[in-house]
Amino acid sequence: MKASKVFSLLALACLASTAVQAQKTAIQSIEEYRAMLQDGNPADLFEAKGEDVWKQKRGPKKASLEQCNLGKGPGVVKGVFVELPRYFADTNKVQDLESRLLTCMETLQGFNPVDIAKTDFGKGEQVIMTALATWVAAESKGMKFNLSQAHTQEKISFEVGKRLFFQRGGPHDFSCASCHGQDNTRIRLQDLPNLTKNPGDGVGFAAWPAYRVSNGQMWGMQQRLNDCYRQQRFPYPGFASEATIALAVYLGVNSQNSASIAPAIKR
Amino acid sequence: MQTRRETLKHSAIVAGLLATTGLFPQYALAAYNKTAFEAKSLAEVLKAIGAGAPVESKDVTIGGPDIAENGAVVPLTASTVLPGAKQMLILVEKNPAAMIAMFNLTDSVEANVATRAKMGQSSDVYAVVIMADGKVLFAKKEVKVTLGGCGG
Amino acid sequence: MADPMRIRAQVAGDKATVRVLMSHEMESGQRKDSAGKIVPAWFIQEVTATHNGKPVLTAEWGPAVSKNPFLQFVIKGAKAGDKIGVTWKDTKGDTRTDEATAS
Amino acid sequence: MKKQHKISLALLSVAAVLAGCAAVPGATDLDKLTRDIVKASFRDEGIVKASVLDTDETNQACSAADVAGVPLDEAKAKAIEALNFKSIKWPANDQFLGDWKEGEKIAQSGRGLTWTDTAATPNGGNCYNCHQIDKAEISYGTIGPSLYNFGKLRGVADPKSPDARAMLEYTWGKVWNAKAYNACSNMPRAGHMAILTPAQVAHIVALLLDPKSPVNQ
Repeated sequence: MKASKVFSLLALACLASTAVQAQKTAIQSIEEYRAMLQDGNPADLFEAKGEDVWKQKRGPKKASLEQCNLGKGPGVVKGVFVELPRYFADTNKVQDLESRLLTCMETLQGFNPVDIAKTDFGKGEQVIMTALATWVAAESKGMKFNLSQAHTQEKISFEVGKRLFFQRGGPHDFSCASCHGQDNTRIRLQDLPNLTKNPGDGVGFAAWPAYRVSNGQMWGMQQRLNDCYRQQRFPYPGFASEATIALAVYLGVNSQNSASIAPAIKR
Repeated sequence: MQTRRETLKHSAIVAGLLATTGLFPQYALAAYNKTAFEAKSLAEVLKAIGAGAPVESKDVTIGGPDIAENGAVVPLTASTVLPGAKQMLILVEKNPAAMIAMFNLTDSVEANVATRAKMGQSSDVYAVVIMADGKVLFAKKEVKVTLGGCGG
Repeated sequence: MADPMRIRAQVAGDKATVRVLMSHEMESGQRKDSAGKIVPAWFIQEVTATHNGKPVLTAEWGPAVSKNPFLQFVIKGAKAGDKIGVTWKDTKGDTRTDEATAS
Repeated sequence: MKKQHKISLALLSVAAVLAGCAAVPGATDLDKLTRDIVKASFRDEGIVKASVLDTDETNQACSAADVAGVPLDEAKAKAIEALNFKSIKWPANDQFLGDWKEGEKIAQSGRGLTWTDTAATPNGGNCYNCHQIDKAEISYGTIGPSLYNFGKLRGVADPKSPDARAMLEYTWGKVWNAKAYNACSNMPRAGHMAILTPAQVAHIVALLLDPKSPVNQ
């Protein structure tokens, strides 16, 4: 009894001097934890499903997506992810991966894009959408981002995306920049990339789609942005809406020359 | 390197084979030990599977993170260097039910298995090895579970 | 029907390290849905692994194995080209078998 | 539904006109286009109304400064701070100090006001997301400065003493409306925007200033 009291007094005395060290150790431990999860990323399951669904004849037109043009010509999948979002002449719009897949599901397979856009994440055709996005992204793993800014619409999207990134609002006055506007900060123990400039290989835009271990869900970039806005206490951004696509252009252009690690595994 | 497509094709064939030979049902476990998976402690689990008293051993290793960023997925490894391991258990002491998984080994596999567990809170985790001679050895370590980010 | 597993079997020397990912909700029976109702337990209970058709490992799992489960084990006396099979069965009686070739 | 369709058509034609130009439009047009896109892209969900984006002068000025990459000029910053300071509601009957134990719970919680929360969800302060507070909590953010020893470092031995009055008022004011002291602070205006009730703000003030609070150990 006495001994333990002495010990706890000693422990208290030591606490102040060791606290800094303990904090560092906690961060190292979290790093170790993340490393342990790298081997065996459940995103593999969604990637396999996406490849399978790409080739399946589906929808009212009973067609596959094998002729889908994601920017490098019909059926080309490798390398498209790191050039999206980009301008497409046939729709006269700047589109990200998911909104472009939606266009292909409409034109090739006969699905109603409005219905799919309205479907909750993780339900019905949105499950297919996420699997497709996961597979398409995986086909560009290790490649460097290289978004075009040649078309006027692509430049406009970037400028709008930048304004959205810094837009403060909602009850908390948050903007994307509140958390992602400075170097070397964290929320709780999560490191926050500075997305106003190039955050580096496999960070931020270059990591999604990703498997979230906290809820066991696979998320595409649209869902990632949607949940950022939820936590910002913003209203709900429509799936494949112009706002989310413009924001993706801003993030993607900032990631120029960074290597994609998607699909990643995240907390 | 095998493609996914081939894996899928193989799976169908294997599933068919197993069905026709009746291999899987025949080999299926005698009965799922419901009592063991509802037990609240290491002692109760061992009682439910008819094992004796456990002894802490340096020859058994429990692998896992010191801190898990998220309790939903905690990678845990159980292994031993001793020959003659028959069963290996992975437990999380403070979960609603302590036992996560029970592995029945054969001579064809190493006494080294890994899986991932859900943890409701920080807790001691155990690797338990039941030897062919009935000895029950264990190792334990603490895993801290931290909170997530914003939005609760 | 459940989605396929992903099985990787890597040979080093005379051993094969097998890593398996399974597509499963692994509902613990502890979780509440948005309406506050308990979501009933639904999880993989039994796992069997085979090496060239011969069972080498079985496992019993509880509901606290993580969603989309990961399993790793090491087969002795394995070489490239060997067939590694895995079968699971869940609490609803659903089952799934997949196979990979060691490389 | 029909209305929404019309809006996006209108946007398309604006975009088409813009695309026809050789150059990207000027900042004023881009600001307008962004506002239109926000209107067309965000909708009500759960307890969150799209109107929460119709934000005040403070946010508008700070957002514009962020986009430009140039901080607000001093006069404008001072004016915004004065505007926010004027809006601070001081506690009734001088009840600045609540219970630090309750304050710790509020500081820990990040709940409330998202579209997955209900109106019944008690709002948290989100404090640990950005600040170190009690040293025992290792999971803290670093967007804001460490608040460990907040009262102690400021020489507050008894927060009810006249000596501590200025610090007591500052702490309340800062939690109530951070923009009263730093125009474009990243910190939410917890009292001003009704994220926290006056009673909750008092608990946070106690967490920071009470000599018995773990913050000041």
